[in-house]
Amino acid sequence: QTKLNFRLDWTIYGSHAPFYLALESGLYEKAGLDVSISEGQGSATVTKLVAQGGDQAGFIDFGSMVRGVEQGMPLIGVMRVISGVMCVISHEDVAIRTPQELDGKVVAYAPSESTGQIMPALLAANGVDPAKVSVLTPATGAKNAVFLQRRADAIPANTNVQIAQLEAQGAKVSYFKYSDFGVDIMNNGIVFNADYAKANPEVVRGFVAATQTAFEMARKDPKSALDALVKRLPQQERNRTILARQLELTFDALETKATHGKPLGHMEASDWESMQALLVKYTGLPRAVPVETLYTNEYLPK
Amino acid sequence: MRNAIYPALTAVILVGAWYLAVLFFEVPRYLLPLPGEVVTRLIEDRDFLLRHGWVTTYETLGGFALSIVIGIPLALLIVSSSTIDRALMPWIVLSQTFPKIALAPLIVVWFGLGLVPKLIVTFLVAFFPILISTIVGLRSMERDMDELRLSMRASVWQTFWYFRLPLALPSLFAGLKVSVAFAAVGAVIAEWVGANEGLGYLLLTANANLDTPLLFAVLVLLMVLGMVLYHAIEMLERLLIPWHATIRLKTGQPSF
Amino acid sequence: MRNAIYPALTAVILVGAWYLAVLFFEVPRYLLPLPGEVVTRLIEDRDFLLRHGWVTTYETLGGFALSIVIGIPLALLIVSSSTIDRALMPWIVLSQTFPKIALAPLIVVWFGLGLVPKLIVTFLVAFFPILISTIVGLRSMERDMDELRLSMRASVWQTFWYFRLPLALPSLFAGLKVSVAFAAVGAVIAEWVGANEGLGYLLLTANANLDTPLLFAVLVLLMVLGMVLYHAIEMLERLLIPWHATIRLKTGQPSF
Amino acid sequence: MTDVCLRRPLQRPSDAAIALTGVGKTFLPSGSEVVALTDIDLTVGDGEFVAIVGSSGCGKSTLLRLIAGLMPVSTGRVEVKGHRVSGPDPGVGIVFQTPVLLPWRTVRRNIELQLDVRRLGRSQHGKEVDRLIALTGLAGFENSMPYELSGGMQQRVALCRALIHNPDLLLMDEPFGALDALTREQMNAELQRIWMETRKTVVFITHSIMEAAFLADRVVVMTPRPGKIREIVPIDLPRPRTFETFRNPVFHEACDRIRSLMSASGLME
Amino acid sequence: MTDVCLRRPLQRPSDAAIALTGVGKTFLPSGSEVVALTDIDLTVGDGEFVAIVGSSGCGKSTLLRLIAGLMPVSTGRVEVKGHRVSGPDPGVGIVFQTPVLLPWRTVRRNIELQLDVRRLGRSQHGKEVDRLIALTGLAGFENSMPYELSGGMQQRVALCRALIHNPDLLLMDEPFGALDALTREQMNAELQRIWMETRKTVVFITHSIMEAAFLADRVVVMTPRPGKIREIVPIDLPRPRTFETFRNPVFHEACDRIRSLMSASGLME
Ligand SMILES: Nc1ncnc2c1ncn2[C@@H]1O[C@H](COP(=O)(O)OP(=O)(O)OP(=O)(O)O)[C@@H](O)[C@H]1O
Ligand SMILES: Nc1ncnc2c1ncn2[C@@H]1O[C@H](COP(=O)(O)OP(=O)(O)OP(=O)(O)O)[C@@H](O)[C@H]1O
Ligand SMILES: [Mg+2]
Ligand SMILES: [Mg+2]
Repeated sequence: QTKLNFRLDWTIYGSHAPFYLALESGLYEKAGLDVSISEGQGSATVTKLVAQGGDQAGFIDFGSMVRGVEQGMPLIGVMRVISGVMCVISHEDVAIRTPQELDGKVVAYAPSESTGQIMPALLAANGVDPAKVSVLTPATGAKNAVFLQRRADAIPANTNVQIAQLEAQGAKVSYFKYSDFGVDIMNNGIVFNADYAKANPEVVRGFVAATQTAFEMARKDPKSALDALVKRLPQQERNRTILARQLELTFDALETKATHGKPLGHMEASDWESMQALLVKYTGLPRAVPVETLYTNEYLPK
Repeated sequence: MRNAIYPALTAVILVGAWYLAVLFFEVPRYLLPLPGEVVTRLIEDRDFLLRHGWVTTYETLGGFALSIVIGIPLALLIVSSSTIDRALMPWIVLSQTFPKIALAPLIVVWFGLGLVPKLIVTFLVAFFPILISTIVGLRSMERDMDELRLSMRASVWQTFWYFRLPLALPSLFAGLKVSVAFAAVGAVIAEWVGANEGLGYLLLTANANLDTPLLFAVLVLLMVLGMVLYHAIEMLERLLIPWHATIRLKTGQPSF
Repeated sequence: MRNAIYPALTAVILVGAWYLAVLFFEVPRYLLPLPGEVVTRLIEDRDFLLRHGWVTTYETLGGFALSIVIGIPLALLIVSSSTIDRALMPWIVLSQTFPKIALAPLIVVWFGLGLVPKLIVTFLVAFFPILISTIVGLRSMERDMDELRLSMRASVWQTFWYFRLPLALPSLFAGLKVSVAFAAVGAVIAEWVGANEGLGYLLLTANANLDTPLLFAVLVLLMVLGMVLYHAIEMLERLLIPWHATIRLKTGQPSF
Repeated sequence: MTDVCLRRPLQRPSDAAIALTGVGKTFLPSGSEVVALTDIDLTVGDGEFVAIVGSSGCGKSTLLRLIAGLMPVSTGRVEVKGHRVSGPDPGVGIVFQTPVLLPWRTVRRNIELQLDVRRLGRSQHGKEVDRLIALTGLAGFENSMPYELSGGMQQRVALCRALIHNPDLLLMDEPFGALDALTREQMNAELQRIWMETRKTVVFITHSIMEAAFLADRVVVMTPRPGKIREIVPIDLPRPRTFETFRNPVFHEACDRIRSLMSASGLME
Repeated sequence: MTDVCLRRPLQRPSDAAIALTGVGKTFLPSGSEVVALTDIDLTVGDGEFVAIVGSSGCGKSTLLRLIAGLMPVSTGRVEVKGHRVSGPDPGVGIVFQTPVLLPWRTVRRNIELQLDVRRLGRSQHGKEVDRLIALTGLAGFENSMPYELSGGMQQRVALCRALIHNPDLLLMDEPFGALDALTREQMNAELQRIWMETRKTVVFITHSIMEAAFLADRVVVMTPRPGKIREIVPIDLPRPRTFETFRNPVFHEACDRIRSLMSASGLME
């Protein structure tokens, strides 16, 4: 058994359930891996942890990974998982269904949220003057409250996280995805420490394959995935409905247009290029790096 | 016992006001749950909360102990030599003027995710009040007493132990009180740097899930932790310096 | 001028150690950039940094001023009546025992995102050391002096102004020093609650963007801000209480 | 000057500046209780000069504190100017046994403290401050800080502070204890002069039997713990008393009487 | 007891317990400088009892501090037991002008402080502590805190503290200033007895000319600011001195001499 520390991007949300399924159903074990899953404090921190090698792998926002690689961190994306979850959420009774309708509205997001940082790209792609959209910048935790209080008309968010949370608070929400309006980018995937991956290709292969299987199993039987998560983290029992909804929305967001029909995990150079272009243009990434240094499909099952 | 009345009353008023606020101002539950919900949560999840609470408690105590063990000798060193004072103080002040959480990645990378970084961060948050108060306390020796200890040829250590420390106690305790109240916050911040357990970790989870009852349950535990520690220090103070005016006046001589 | 030597030396050593650490331990740049990179960033982005720095500066000063203006009278109130003491202190201690950022949603919803919540949060972080130190200082009046002021029939206000306040100054200044060092941190935390300008805001962005040089540039600014404020308080102390042993001993009478 | 010796019959306490009836004071410190004073009956006439002598620890300072209204009695009743004492009288000036100067004020500002607190214009009394400073030999040290003064100088500052507001009741606890013999004599003479000019009521604690006999109309001799009044010795000497007084046999008789009363009550318990 | 009067010629300073040559002390406070002492030449023989008198503020306490090694001289040289002073001598016991008790220690523990700091076993000296407490009339107050004591009682505690380690050099700054006449006389007798038994060198500051003449081998009379030695008056009286001594014309001559020297130098500057 090879020990492997795998760190999630954030504290538990529904999209994490398949990893626990892989753990509980013995998929990782079968691949010769002794995986321990830990929660994280945001992709920015997790990239550094994986780069340092304390954790060999992480479930990381690819945008953060790109910044890391650009800074010289030894990281490599080996499996695309969640894509195109970026969305704009509004209240159903005053629904905002297109970027154009954001004109003159108030949105709220924390300065550190990539979803918010990319929003100008969405607006630009749809001919909206970003200056016409006012922005509130509460702390991450306060964003939902500001929205529920209707201090903000809309919030940029991720479909697989916030929608379920807001619904749990009794809100009726409406949303549209960035990907339906020309901004189609990858979100989270499996990132390995590049040096580790090079030295232990079998580990990476085994982990990726098991994870891929787990996501397939979870899609067929979401309940088993949730059971596995709750078994590991009993206190999550109380959040089960939210987790279930988050997981459900996760399965709608497992591919980009370029990877349509390809197996889960497969990545296309064009996705990386367009993503870097956005990051350079809108979020202060100093330069794009060669895509080969960012990802490889070689660890995916053939 | 009589001493418990006021804090108890405070708690009652606090909960009452909270209750009324939620009802009258129609504060939505996701902002401020009803006290009852928080209490229910505290009871239902008690094992789980206590387990995490215990983690934070020992981090707090550890960091606080470290603050004392390092803070007081450091104060002595600074008081004993103006060169050390001028060489060290800027560094120390420096260490206080930025949010520890900003160095989280460095701390995690250098010290891992175990107990050590928690103790370091808690220490960094909690030691400064002790240091500064102890310095003022140690320096508050008037000429009379300084001449007395000189005439007795007291060594540096004796000067500290027999003269400066007892003199410094009132001020030192002020520092301890501030410090102990901050130590719990320090532990929470330390957990934000990276942890899988503890009340700080729970706060993050609660926050991420919009789980306000849990958030408030954790806050209640933090308050209880802070209050207990604070009052423990206050009792120790009463025990150690009954001779000091601070305490004498409080316990009250008869006067008009 | 001579007083500037040590801080300057400190800075040189700090930067030197930093430089060597990066080179010898091969600390990756994304964890700890070279001093040069940070300086370059400070120079290149000076307008932008100063603009944000200025925001944090006035939030810090505002919150600190509020801490003084509320903290000292509050201490007086607490000292003057043991009922008020016992009724208020638990609340105040309570307010210190949890991280303010945990209440971000409440704060944002109730106070919005303007200057008010920043002042409140900074105040909450900074006032406690002032309060506790002032209380100890105000209480440190010995019987002799108490009888003197009684014999003169000094009013409450006169007792405060002519007796207790000057007596409390050394302790009060200890509180001010701790408080001012925390005030900048308080302002940063306040900005984390919600802001689109200020050094705290920049820290968040720098962190999210993995922009380590910017992160350190901001930390440098925060340190400078903290140091300047701290030393301003220290100078004021020297000015106001040259009579106190704390200062007399520091400036040094000749002795063997 | 004429003889202004002021002894009069003092049957009605209400006539008196100070009247103590059955006064007792017990302290309850950490250990066992200390009975500092019992059964004190004493009346001090308006404008009278009363000295108190007694062995160290017999309760003199405590008695003064009770009269000053600085602490409540345990039993009995203290009246000042006909009113039951419940705090310091506005017209009182006290010299404490220790100087109690404010370390953050200069000599001059320490004296002016009395004016500041009593809202008596500092400028109007400027001359008076100067006069007292000169009188007590502190000229040249107006701007010194207390820690720069000798013990005796500090005591003199405290004396000035007790006099500056011209109180009609003066309570003095060994005010000249730290002064050398000659300065002390000069101060005695000054105090007598001030008293004769302004007719203050004075209660004066001293360890010097000669000083007591020289200054007072009556000398109260106290017994050691528990402090009681052993006897009150009237000093029947004309005023102003001068160094001629020291040759007066009446003076020596009084001194001997006081001395023997004190010896009789035992040196210390 | 026999006459143990110890006056001897003291030509060679190295013979002396204390030798001051050309000592001066100038303070530089905030304002103008204060010349506290100038041109002090004084030799105190081993086992000699020297008293210092002088008007308040003339520099007596400063002189004592210089001998004690508590502050450096501005000019000149102070030697104690043949060594240039650069700090307090181990065999010194000092009674300061103020009691300086530690407020957090009981009477007994305050006396024991001297033992604690000097690492002299507290238990071995237990009897001695008891003896001193009884001697100074503090019995029953062993466990009182300093603020529960009267002024004179505090001074007595300070006296015990200065004696408990049996120093061979005793520096006393008005040790009996706060005591009543009779306690004071008793203390004087005690001090003489201790001195005769143990042959300590004593420098004794007092405001009482009679006390100085009663106790000392020689009385140093100082002039007011700037403090100088005006004259050293030898007291040629047999030991032990008793209350018979007060009737001795030599005693009165000496007192008169001291008194006239002090008057001559002006009451105060
Ligand atoms: N605050 C107090 N608490 C307890 N006991 C006290 C207190 N103040 C005084 N005493 C006791 O009361 C007695 C009388 O004290 P007081 O100060 O009145 O004496 P005194 O006559 O002024 O003596 P001295 O001449 O030495 O100043 C003493 O035994 C003292 O211990
Ligand atoms: N620390 C100091 N700073 C400045 N001046 C001082 C200091 N100590 C003493 N002096 C000055 O030195 C002079 C002598 O003081 P000292 O205390 O020696 O007098 P003294 O003879 O003991 O008087 P007393 O009998 O009143 O105690 C005084 O004028 C005093 O103002
Ligand atoms: Mg007294
Ligand atoms: Mg003196």
